[in-house]
Amino acid sequence: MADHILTPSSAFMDWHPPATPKLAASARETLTMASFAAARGKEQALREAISAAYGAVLPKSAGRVEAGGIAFVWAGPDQWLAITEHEGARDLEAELKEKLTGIASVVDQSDSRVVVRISGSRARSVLAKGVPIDLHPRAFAPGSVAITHASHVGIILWQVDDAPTYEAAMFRSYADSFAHWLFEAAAEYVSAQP
Amino acid sequence: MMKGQTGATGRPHMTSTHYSIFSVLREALRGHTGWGPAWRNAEPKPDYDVVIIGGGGHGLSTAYYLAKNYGPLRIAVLEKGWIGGGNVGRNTTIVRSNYLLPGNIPFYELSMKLWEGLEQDLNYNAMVSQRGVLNLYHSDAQRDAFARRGNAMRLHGVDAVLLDQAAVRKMVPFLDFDNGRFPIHGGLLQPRGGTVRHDAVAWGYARGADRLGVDIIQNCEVKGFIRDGGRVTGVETSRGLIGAKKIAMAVAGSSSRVAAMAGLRLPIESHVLQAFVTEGLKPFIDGVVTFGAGHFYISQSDKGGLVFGGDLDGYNSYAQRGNMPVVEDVCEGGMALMPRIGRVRLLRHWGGIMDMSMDGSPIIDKTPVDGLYLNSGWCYGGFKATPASGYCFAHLIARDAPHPVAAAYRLDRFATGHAIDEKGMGPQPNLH
Amino acid sequence: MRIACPHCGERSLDEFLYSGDATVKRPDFAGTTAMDDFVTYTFERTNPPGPHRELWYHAAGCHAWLVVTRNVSTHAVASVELARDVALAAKSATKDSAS
Amino acid sequence: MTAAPIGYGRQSNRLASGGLIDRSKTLHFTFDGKTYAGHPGDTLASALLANGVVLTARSFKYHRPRGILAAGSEEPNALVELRDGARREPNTKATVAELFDGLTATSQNRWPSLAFDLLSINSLFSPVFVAGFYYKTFMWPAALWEKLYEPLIRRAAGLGRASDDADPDTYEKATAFADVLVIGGGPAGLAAAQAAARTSARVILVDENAALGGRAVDDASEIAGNPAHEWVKMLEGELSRNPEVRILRRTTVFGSYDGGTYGALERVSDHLPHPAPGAPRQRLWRLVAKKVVLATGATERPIVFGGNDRPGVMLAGAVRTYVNRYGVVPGQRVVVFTNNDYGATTASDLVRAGADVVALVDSRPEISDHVYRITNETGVRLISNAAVTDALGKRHVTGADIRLGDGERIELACDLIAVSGGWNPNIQLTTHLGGKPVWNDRLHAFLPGAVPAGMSLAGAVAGDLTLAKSLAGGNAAGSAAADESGHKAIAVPVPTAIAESDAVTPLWRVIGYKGKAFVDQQNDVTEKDIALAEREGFRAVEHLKRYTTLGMATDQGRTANVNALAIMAELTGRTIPETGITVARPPYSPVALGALAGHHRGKSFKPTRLPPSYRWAKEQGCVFVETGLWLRPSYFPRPGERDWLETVTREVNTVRNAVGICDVSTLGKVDVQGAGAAAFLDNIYMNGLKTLTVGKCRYGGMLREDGILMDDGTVARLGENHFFITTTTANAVKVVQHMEYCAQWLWPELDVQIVSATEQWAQYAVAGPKSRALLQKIVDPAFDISDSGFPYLGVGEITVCGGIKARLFRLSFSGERAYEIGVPARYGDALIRRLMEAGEEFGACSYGTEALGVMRIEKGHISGPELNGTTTPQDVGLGGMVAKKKDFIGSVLGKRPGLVDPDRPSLVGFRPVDRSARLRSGAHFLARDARPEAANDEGYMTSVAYSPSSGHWVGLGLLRRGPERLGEIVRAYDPVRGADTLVEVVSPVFVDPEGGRVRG
Ligand SMILES: Cc1cc2nc3c(=O)[nH]c(=O)nc-3n(C[C@H](O)[C@H](O)[C@H](O)COP(=O)(O)OP(=O)(O)OC[C@H]3O[C@@H](n4cnc5c(N)ncnc54)[C@H](O)[C@@H]3O)c2cc1C
Ligand SMILES: NC(=O)c1ccc[n+]([C@@H]2O[C@H](COP(=O)([O-])OP(=O)(O)OC[C@H]3O[C@@H](n4cnc5c(N)ncnc54)[C@H](O)[C@@H]3O)[C@@H](O)[C@H]2O)c1
Ligand SMILES: Cc1cc2nc3c(=O)[nH]c(=O)nc-3n(C[C@H](O)[C@H](O)[C@H](O)COP(=O)(O)O)c2cc1C
Ligand SMILES: [Zn+2]
Repeated sequence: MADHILTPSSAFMDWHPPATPKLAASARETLTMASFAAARGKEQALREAISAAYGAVLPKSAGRVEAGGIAFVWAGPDQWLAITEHEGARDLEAELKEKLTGIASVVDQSDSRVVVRISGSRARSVLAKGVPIDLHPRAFAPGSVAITHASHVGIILWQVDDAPTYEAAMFRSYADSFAHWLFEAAAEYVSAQP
Repeated sequence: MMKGQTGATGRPHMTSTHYSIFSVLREALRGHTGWGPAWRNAEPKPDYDVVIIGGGGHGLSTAYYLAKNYGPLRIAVLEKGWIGGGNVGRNTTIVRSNYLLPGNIPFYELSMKLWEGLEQDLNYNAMVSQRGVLNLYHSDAQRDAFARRGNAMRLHGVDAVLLDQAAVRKMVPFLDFDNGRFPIHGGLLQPRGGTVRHDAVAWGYARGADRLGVDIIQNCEVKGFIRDGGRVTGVETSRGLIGAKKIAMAVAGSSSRVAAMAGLRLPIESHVLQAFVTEGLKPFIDGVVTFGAGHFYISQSDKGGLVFGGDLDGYNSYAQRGNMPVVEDVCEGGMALMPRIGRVRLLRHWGGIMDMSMDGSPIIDKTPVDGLYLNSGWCYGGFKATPASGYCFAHLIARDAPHPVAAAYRLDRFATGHAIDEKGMGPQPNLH
Repeated sequence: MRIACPHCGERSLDEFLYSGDATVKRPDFAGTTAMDDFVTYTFERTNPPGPHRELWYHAAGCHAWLVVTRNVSTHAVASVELARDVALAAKSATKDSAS
Repeated sequence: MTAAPIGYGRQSNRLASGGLIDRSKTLHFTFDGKTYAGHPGDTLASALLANGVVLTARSFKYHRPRGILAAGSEEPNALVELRDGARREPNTKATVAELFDGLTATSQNRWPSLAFDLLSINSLFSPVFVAGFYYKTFMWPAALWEKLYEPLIRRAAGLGRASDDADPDTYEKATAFADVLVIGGGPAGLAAAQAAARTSARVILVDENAALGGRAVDDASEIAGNPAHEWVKMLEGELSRNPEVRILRRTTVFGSYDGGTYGALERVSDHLPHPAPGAPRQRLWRLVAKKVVLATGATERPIVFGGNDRPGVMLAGAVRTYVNRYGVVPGQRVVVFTNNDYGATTASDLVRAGADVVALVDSRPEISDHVYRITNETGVRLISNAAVTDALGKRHVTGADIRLGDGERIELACDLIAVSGGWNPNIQLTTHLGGKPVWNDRLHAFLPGAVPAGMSLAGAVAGDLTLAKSLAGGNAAGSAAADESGHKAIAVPVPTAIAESDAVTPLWRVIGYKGKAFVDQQNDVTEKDIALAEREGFRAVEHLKRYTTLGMATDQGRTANVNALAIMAELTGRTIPETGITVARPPYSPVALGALAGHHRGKSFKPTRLPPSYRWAKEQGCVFVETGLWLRPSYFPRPGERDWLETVTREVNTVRNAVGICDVSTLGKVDVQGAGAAAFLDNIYMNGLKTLTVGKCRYGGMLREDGILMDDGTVARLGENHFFITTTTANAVKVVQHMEYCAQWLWPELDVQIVSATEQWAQYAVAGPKSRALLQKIVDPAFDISDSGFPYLGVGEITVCGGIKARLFRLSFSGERAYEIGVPARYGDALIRRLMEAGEEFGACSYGTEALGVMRIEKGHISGPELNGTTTPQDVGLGGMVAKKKDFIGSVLGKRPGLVDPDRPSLVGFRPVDRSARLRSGAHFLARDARPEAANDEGYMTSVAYSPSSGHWVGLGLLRRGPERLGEIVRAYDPVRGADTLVEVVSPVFVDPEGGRVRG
């Protein structure tokens, strides 16, 4: 059976990210994600369960918190994404299902979305070319989340740090088109592409 | 009826009432001082046989055909602003009869025929220009849907030609055939389709109706109906009460508002549609091209401006203007279809209020209120209908029975399940 | 036009889809006048020129359905509520009045 | 460069010093093939004037010689084709085109040359070509309109030529947010930006020009005791050091939109020969601001007189701009013609620049001290209570005819007539949202009425025409805007300015002129055209506009409209406010379509969604097809296959006889959970789902509320409260939206959670008699997929290939034993490779949407063409599925008479009577002997395929009372493709009607 092991593949057909201090992009394709949505009337119970299990306070609205190696990202009304780095090592869906039985529905989303990380002094200018929301530090900061779109591609966007570093999660089939837009938007700030 | 008229300024009408190159030449010799008003600026009389509300294309053509085909009648057209200021004066001027459903085709084909004889009929050159309407298709499924439409047209005796890619390339070589996101496989062409100079339609019908004695009363807003039992007997207007035996509504985007004055709720939402014109260019687009996959259509006016449009803005509106998302969406469609227009500049964009019906098709019918007639639901396609709409509405008003080609445009068709839904979008007006 | 989604904050028009009149209520399918009621509910609209309560969907955002009160002659947005809250309130109101 | 052409390098009208150009650098450019020189800081117009070029264009209708009237974006005359080849830009205003080295410009709308234009013959016919003449002529004979008249009209249409090639440059769009947006970088805007920026507010300052300063620099005014440009520089320094300030130069705010959104166009690279690598040509900005200070200034208006369109007639303010900003004197002998106190300033600037000001002709009988003082100081001859009636000359001005107060006429030789009729505030951005301008009797101009929410006004646009008031007004507006946006204002001192006078006495047109007097110069609308319109009843301003085309040219009548309506007011005896003003619309200045499209052209018009097997399929030489945004494998040609039909036939045969694999990941997938999930689905599906057992799937259909089919798909029950549904590819997004609507609005009390899972799963159909054998090699041994363990319509959560979690469904669209296997999408590529490898021994092939379509047609399954938004379940043979007792969406209206009419066309199958004939969908059905006319139309063919299983073409279609007519022969009539085929009405199921193969 071992020779039949399936290996994951990238969602990008054409990936030549900028990598300068002004602007760098990378794809994070080894994440594990699960969405969970509170059952009707169980929002408080869900909060308590997450807090008990992970020490995380679920953001009430568009926000992101990290605890115990898991990022909890608001993903819509009464709905969150749990995201962790540990590819394969952790089955978040199973873990959450067990911890949230009866209070939330859990769905594996590890492969639904691909995350692109964008950082550098020009990250904001580049994102402004696609994302129609205010990313000024007074309006959007580490921990902020926005469900929005970039250049006709739906994304969940959050800020990681003040570099600034952002991450955009998009449905997998759109990844290539997103990258194409990103590279074109970045061209102004990046010298000749590799 | 034409004798002894005087213009609003009191000047007598002089000789130049018939339009022709000869009258123009004669006038040229005397500094064009002999032209009289194209239509009288009439004052309201106390009552009429028929009062038509709305001095748009449909109201004016209704008046014209009523007077012409069913006269003598005392007819007034009441317009709240200046005639032609509504959708007839702000549309993208496409005329065609390339419809799909049997409820629609004969009606729009009658309209085409009336367009074809309009200049002679009205003695007014509305520049009916039949340079063809081409609908592009981008997949086999779309080709077959267009074939179904083309065949339906042919069964009704309407011209329709299905073109393959090579034929389209020959007609409009500058479309993006090779790098397009949605490949152009071909198109359905109606050679007799085309454009008509919008304002001239309103003015031509106004002049024609005026010459048949119709009173065209501008700056006269209808603000209510006078009722006698279940019947309407007149209208309250900004210029006083006006009595009428029959009252006909042709107020397009204002249909719900005016109907509400008679206590009616209609199967209509008012939506904004934008239109666009570029700076004048030497002509390079001959006919009309529509790009379904890109929600974009375009033609070039006889002045040289590219006239184009796309989707509705999508929300209810009475504001006659739209917003940026659709402006961008439409121009994206334009660039995707014709990358050579990148440096051509948008000159102006505006909006009109569409009387979007629940199935995207019009209503020409009596209302539940006695004496009140309704002409509405034209959505973004009523300009091409202007002649037939007036023709059939006049028939309905005069005969109290629908004209055969407009018999499907019943108000009760939603209750009976006989919607005429060309696009198959269902009762969501902004999707039609 | 900008609409302040109660969840997401103020966003541009292009993230939302308009979806019709929010004042009509889906009738009871078992009522004796069900057919007439459904015809009215589905097809007839007041379509007023001033303030209008209408449904919008935050399609490119959080997927919430919203009840937006907006002046359709000026496009000025007066209020934005979550459709779910409005619907639940209406249901409990009818329940209260029934009991 | 060898022989220097005439004009080269000789900037005869350039002043030795002054202006804000960089004389240390020389730029070369060509106009109509001749080379000239200019300097950085020049516009094409200023450089042409520096070189003594006054004839720049021909007019639209009469082909009259035209020069340069203005110095900004209001220019009606000096339109050129800028650049060439793919970058050709027609109708470019020379007054806004910045000079760069190598610029090429060509005059337009003339033949054979600008100086000698044969079409100026039109001018001879001008008595005929009056407003509206088209409508009165070209009617007879009717046949000639299409063949002769209209082609002639179209030949004369337009001005410049669009490029023949695709635009080679890129464009982009961006969004920016501000507390305070200041529109206009003149003294008022700069003062506003400074005051706002001194608070903590985020400020965006936008100006159309390359350089800030507005009229203060044009007029070489003094601010705070220094030349205005020094103050501007100081302020620019202060603003650019502030990190919360963004200055957008070369950026025009072109439109006001709802909700504090403004559209702006930044001309990033238009001042360069071509964009720098990676840089766009232009950038479209969506500016979103809490508060806006509008400081767009005012546009000078001309006075209408005879020959007022002759090259050498120029707006007085423009003359000052050329002198003060560009160091160019546009004429040597100048007559200044004015009705206001600003004319004198022009005279004095010209005198200072060394020009000979022949006379200051002031129409006012009473002359102010200000004017007296200046004429005394400069010695300029003042002729008051007089008017220029005609500009003399042919291709340029050679003199002015002047009528004095006593009626006497004098003629003065001159080469430039500088005219000022007062100022029209640039109010356009206040009216885009419906604000109505209000007439001001002191300034004789329209001022903004109601302004968009959040907007305030400063400077000339507010009617504060003088510099001192502009600075003070800007300062106050900037502070207030910052304050109202939540940033505490700090007092900023207002700089001083010398007192000016803005007195004006209206004069719209002179009487008694001899030549043609133009009101709208670009569209060749004369004063007489307005009189004609009045005579013919086109008296409403909007009628006037449309009848004469006044104000409809590329300048939108910015120097024409107010004069025109004033003239109409005079003619009709009404006041100007009674007469009204035409509606202004965006854009304020024309915007390139490329910029409005941005990135979204070519392949980037819309995103392309790639399915999980994309990379692999591409390697196989697959042909793809656009399905909505998806690119789906259509078929997989193999070497030696002659055409798609051969390929598809092979794929179908392989599935029917062995096994085939197809990527069906694009189908919408929705995870539905919650205690109310079953009840919820029961509300939205037409068939009952409550009875579906866990571990099973069921086919289901959804209706719209009007009883028409909306979508179909499968519903799998994974747990008591857990469902997994599929939708068609086309409707995936719509169905989720619909379900959210039902969950949030119609049935908010139900406990149901809806999550789209479309992209989580790479899902492959594995179909054919060998499908189980193939899967057996993939599915981990712990799972029983035998027919008893995993029967038809079963669903299970399993693992494959050694532990990869997967979902297996036993579903069939093809009519064969078939499965759908889903794995997490990142394994999709690997799984298809593994499936193909494992299938080799069975002769497996991959198949695409074409073969999929063939097999579903052979099985009579409906798809897009039948689900076309107008069919009921009964129409397509699903009537039996519709629940009778429960409420569900569409249950009531589906019973309307029109929808249950037995006469409706309903689904049946068709086969050609001549088995070798080809069928085509879109053909209409006619009874065998019926004539092809609408009355005999009985339905249409929805889907066809060559059926390898049947050995001939088969079709599905909707035929009136179809199911009652099996065996009948009808015509499939397809005139648009020249076909007319006899077909037999048959059952829509062509293959395995008993369904034995599906169950295995
Ligand atoms: C941007 C745009 C593009 C379009 N493109 C096309 C196209 O290419 N082809 C096509 O066929 N159709 C097109 N249409 C649709 C077409 O213009 C309309 O369907 C058609 O003009 C409507 O009929 P009308 O001319 O009578 O309407 P209008 O011209 O709107 O006439 C209605 C009149 O009623 C008046 N009125 C309203 N209320 C009152 C009252 N209370 N009292 C008195 N008067 C009142 C209004 O002032 C108005 O003048 C387009 C529409 C728009 C807005
Ligand atoms: N005394 C008088 O009679 C009189 C008359 C007219 C003007 N003026 C002078 O006019 C000036 C008034 O100052 P101000 O600041 O109000 O006007 P301004 O004309 O100096 O500045 C307006 C600026 O706004 C820019 N602009 C206009 N529309 C724009 C748009 N849509 N997008 C981007 N930029 C745009 C222009 O390019 C210009 O730079 C003073 O210098 C005053 O002396 C005086
Ligand atoms: C077919 C057509 C062509 C037009 N061409 C021009 C044009 O060349 N120049 C122009 O300024 N406006 C043009 N317009 C737009 C009108 O100026 C005007 O914006 C439109 O009729 C709507 O009226 P409103 O803007 O006054 O509301 C055109 C409109 C139509 C319908
Ligand atoms: Zn939201």
